[in-house]
Amino acid sequence: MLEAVFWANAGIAIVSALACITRRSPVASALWLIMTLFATAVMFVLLDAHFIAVLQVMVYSGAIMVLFLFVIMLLNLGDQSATDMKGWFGRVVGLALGVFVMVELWVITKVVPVDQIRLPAGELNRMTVDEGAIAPVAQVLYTTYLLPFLLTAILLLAAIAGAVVLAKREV
Amino acid sequence: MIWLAVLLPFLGFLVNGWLSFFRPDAKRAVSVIGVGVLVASFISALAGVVGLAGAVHDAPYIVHMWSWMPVGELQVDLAFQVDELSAVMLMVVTGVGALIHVFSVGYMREDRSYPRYFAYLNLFVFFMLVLILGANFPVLFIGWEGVGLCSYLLIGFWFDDEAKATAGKKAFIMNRIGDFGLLLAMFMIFRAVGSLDFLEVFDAAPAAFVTNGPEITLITLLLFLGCIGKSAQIPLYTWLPDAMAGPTPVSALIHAATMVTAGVYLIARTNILFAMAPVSGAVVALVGAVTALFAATIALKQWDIKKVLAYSTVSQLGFMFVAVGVGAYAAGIFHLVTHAFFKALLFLGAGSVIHVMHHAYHHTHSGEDAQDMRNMGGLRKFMPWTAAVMWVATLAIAGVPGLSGFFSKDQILAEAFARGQGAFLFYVIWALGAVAALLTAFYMTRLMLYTFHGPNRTGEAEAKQLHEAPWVMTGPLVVLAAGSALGGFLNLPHVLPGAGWLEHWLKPVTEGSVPYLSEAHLSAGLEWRLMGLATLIAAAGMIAAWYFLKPDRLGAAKAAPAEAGVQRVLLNNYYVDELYNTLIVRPTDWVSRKVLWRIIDMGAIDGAVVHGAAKVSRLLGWIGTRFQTGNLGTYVVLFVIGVLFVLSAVAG
Amino acid sequence: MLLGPALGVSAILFSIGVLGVLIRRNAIIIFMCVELMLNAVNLSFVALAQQLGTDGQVFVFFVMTVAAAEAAVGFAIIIAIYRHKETLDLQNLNLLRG
Amino acid sequence: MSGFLASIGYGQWVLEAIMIVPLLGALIVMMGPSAQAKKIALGVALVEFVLSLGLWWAFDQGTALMQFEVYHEWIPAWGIAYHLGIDGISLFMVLLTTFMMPLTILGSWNYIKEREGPFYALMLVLTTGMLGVFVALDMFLFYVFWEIMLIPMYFIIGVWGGARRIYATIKFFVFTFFGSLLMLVAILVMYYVVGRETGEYSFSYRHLLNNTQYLGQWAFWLFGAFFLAFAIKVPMFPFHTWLPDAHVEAPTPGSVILAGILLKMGAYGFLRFAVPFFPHVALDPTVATIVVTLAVVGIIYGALVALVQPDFKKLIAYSSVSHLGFVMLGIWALTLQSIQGAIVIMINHGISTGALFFMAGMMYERRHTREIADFGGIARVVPAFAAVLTLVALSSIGLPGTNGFVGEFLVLIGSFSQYPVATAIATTGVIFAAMYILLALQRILFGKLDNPANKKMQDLSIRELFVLGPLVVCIVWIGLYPAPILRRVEVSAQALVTQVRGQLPVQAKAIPEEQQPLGKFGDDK
Repeated sequence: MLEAVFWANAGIAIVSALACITRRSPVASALWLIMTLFATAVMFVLLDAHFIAVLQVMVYSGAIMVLFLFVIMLLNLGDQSATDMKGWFGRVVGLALGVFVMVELWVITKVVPVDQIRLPAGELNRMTVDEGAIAPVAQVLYTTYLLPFLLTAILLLAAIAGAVVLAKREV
Repeated sequence: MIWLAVLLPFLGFLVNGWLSFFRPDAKRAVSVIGVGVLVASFISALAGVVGLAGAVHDAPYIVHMWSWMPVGELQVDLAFQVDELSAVMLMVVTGVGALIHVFSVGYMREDRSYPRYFAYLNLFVFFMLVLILGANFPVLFIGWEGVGLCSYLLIGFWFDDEAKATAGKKAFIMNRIGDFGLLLAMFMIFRAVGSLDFLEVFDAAPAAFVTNGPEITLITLLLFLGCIGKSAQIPLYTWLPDAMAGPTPVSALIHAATMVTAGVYLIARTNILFAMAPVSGAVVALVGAVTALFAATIALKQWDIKKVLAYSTVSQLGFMFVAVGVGAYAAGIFHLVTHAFFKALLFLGAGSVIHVMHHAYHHTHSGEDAQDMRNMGGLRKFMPWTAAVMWVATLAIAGVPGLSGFFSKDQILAEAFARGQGAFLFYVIWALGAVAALLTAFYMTRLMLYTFHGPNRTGEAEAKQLHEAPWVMTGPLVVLAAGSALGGFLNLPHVLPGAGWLEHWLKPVTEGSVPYLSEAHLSAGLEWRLMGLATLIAAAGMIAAWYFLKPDRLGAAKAAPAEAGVQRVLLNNYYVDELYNTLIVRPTDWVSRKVLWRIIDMGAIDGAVVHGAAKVSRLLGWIGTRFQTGNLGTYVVLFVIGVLFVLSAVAG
Repeated sequence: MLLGPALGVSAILFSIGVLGVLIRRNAIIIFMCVELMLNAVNLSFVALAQQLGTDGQVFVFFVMTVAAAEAAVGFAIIIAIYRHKETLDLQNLNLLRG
Repeated sequence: MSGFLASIGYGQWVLEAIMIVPLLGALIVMMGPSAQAKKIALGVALVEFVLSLGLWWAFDQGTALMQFEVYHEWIPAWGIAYHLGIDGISLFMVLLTTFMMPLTILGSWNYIKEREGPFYALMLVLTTGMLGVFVALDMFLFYVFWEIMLIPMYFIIGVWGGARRIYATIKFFVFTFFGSLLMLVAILVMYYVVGRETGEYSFSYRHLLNNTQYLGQWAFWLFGAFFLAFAIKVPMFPFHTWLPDAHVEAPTPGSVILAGILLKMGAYGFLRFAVPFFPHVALDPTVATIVVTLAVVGIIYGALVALVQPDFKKLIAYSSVSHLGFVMLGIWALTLQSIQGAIVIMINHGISTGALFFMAGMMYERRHTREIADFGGIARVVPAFAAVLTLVALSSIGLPGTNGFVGEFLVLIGSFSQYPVATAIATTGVIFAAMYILLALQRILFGKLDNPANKKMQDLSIRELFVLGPLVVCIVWIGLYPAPILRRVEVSAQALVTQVRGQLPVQAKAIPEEQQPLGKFGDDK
């Protein structure tokens, strides 16, 4: 049952992704991307990452993609008529490289030995049940990864400042 | 006391040097100090020598000042050594030096750099004393190069004249070529003996070296190279005639009486080494004899009065080298002493002539050459004292019996002749010397005739200005004339009563070499005959000059026709300077400039390698920029390719 | 046991992202493709986190944060470029040329 | 004197003090008003000199061990320490540096007219860098100082230099950096190899020195890297071409420091590192032949090229190539005399060539030209200048009684027992030296004073006399009484010779049996 849901969403994600990169209109692309993100969020749930799934929907599909659409609208790119797709040579090269990447990644997944698996099946699920969706992540985030966490905060701050400086009209 | 003799000239240098900057007009003070320190130095040296003569000891008297270069095995002290040889030199240097200083007071009176002149002169005497008193090779070398430096400074004393400055430079560089030999000799001696102190080296030499072996021969030849440079022998003699650019008293002091004889002193000092290397001795004698003759021929045709004396000096130094080369060290030193008297006298006499001539020409603003003998003539009427004392010196150098030069030169030739029984070469050397003696008598008589006899060619207006030099200049001449006349009694020949005083005096220094020298003895009859022959030679030379040369017919320099043929070759010193220029100086310059600097330095190293490397890295950089299309798409493609590589590396 | 399939899907999504970056010229779409790739990576993280512990999820958290920051700066740059050049076609943008 | 020094604990803090004082001074100079910069810098340099002067008395000449040691952990995990110390070899390099710095600052008084604050601050930073090179006993620390000192020099030439300063400074930087990077690699290799073999990973000089036998087949390549780094710095023929450019373009103080101190670092590096670390390679017949040949070629070549230089500073630069050739010959002959001579030449060259560059700078300040041909006959207008220039020039060509002679004589006499032919050829250098120096003297000082611009030249000012006076005093002093210097160097030089020769199978003739090692390099702390 779960596997079926997984595969369904996987299919949706892949098809949406393909659509995303092939649509001429940026708005369409953005919408297809949101589709992919949703499907991925479902897969996250299936992989016992409930908190991340929520974040995915809220931050990615919600905030960031809205930002995308916002910018597209702002720059009036919605009704672009001419395609921005590269010529046949570019596409062949891209396809070749893309396939290569996929093959490489595939090979790598085969290389990683399976016996590295440590947690018993359903462990994460049990933790979620015991402690709630956020606690297992928060526990690590605020202890082991406290410094990186703070650094990301600073990074965000810097990004905000940078964005303001860059986008401001009169510099 | 001895250190006082050395220190005083140095103090004189300091004070006069100070005055030259801050009180350039204080000529009286400079004269008093400059001459005073020399006289005081002479007196203290005399006291020291008298003390030495009175003392009953065998070993030389050594004064240690301080440790100079103490490095492990090499222990060099700044130390002075007073023995019989240095005593003789000490007397000559301070005595003749003091007289020349007095003369300089008159000669240089009007020079604007008067204090500087005396500072240099005092410094020279200081270095000369260091040279003759040094107790080891490096200290000797301080003096050796120090006198070269003073020679350089004094030759180029009137440095506004480019030619004079160049002459000084030439002297220094040629001396340095010799110094190179001296340095190498020191290195070899140190390697063999482990010391550079004279006493230790000479004590150890018989054990350390194989007689007539290659090492000792090489050492002595290198030492001799030093002497060649310093004493202006073939092939490094060309600086001495050029050195006449300096003030005339300088020529008298440095380039006749003292510095140029340092080579003879060095060989006499290291006599044991030379005695152990007979081949080197023969080379020394041969070079000396050839130089004596060669320089005498050039002197025949010089018109510049100082050039004649300069070539004469080269020639006489050749005689001295014949003496020390054949192992007659006392005879060499003897000739050194007598030569110091008569050649200093000749130079100073010439100086007083030039002084007066220069005055006369200066008075009439004439641009004529005050040193050219063709502009002189008949000067004995104006300068009787000078003429008289110069005749004494001329007779002495020509070898008229009874005067100093006769005895010393005769002794040298006799010693060379005596060795002829052992090797024919020495007969050749003797013959060369005899011919040189003949030429000496000739060119000296020529100098006197053209200068002091015949009609006056100076010019109408100028002749009125001619007069005898002041007493401060003639006074030293008279003293030197006495020395030239009587100096021969220092070392009379064996056949005369009271003979060989100097030889006896020098015995402690030279006796170490006696076992290595071949026995050379002349019978009394042969010695008398050689003396007679010498007298004949002198007479022949002088009479020939009197007979062939006609001062009455000589014209003034400006009217003189160009020389031709052999005469021109002689006048131009056999074109040796030109030869050196073409063969050595210019090729060196060309190689340095074109090959080393332009081709190797700028072309090969800088151009090819350094800039080549820069160009290669630039090329690589240029290739790199070709990838920088600025197109993000290209970057992404490259980036992905890079990622693929990394991935495949991870995947193994 | 969804690890294998999840990694596979992740690889496919990632490759599609790469492909998109390679074949498109519009800066915004390329940007989206980058987000797609990040997302694919997140999927791997989460899948592995199921087996290896919550650290992977923390990393996803960081990735998202950085992505947000990137989006902020990226859009600022895009807007600045657009103002300057009136286009977002990367073919016509060669400001990076040295 | 030494009692007083001991009572104030001089030996414990002197190295710390002389390292930190210039840095503090640089801070003050940077923050103070620009007009006062040179005065402050001069004061700091004088304080530094006085501080270091105590070393002369406090130094124990009876031991080859490191003295006045300073040891602080720096990066203990990698075996890096802030470890300083002085022995007879580095003593005079330190004193030379602290002696030259006040003179250099005084000498740049009027030459540097713009951006004075940064200039004098850089000079002081440079002081610390140079001192650090001479006293560092940790290879990592040494490398850090070696590079630190490059940076101020780069700016001094590049900012305050002449017309082609950028070219010159880049050439200088790239040349030096090229060599020093190779050296860094070599240091790291030594660190790892020795660490692996002994189990103790440390950059300590002693640790590495005591375990050089583990380097095995690496030694050749490591030596090559060190050799290149130091040979470029010295500079040996044919790595010298950066020197004339750098000298010509550098401002006077830059030239003085470059010639006076920086070049010594290469030679010091050979004495301290390259030769003792790799005695087998350094004295390998083939390697030694090559090095000695290069040294001799450098002597002759530098002199000949100097002979034809139209630019006075270039002439001095090429003469440096010649002089440093003597140093290299002395180092490679590796006898007590030659090593001592090499060190004395290093001191001398700093003094004499420093003085020559000062005087070239003074000529430039007056006439704004360095071309020898633009001068001539100036001895009449500037007699004091002429007198000093003559004396310095004579010292440069090694006239006995001046310092130049002592060094050259010791090097040559020491080398002769090892390499007679090479030494004989090297000795001809004294002839060529006389040629180029006298030619230059003549063309500058003597001859007709026909250039009207020269007629109004000013003679030495009081300030310039204060710059040149100490150098002249040193020239005469070292020329006549070098024994105090030689004695202080002797034990360390002997220890070096013994240590290096001791590792070779065949003992050379020059070292008598009774001269046993006087100091052994102790174990690391």
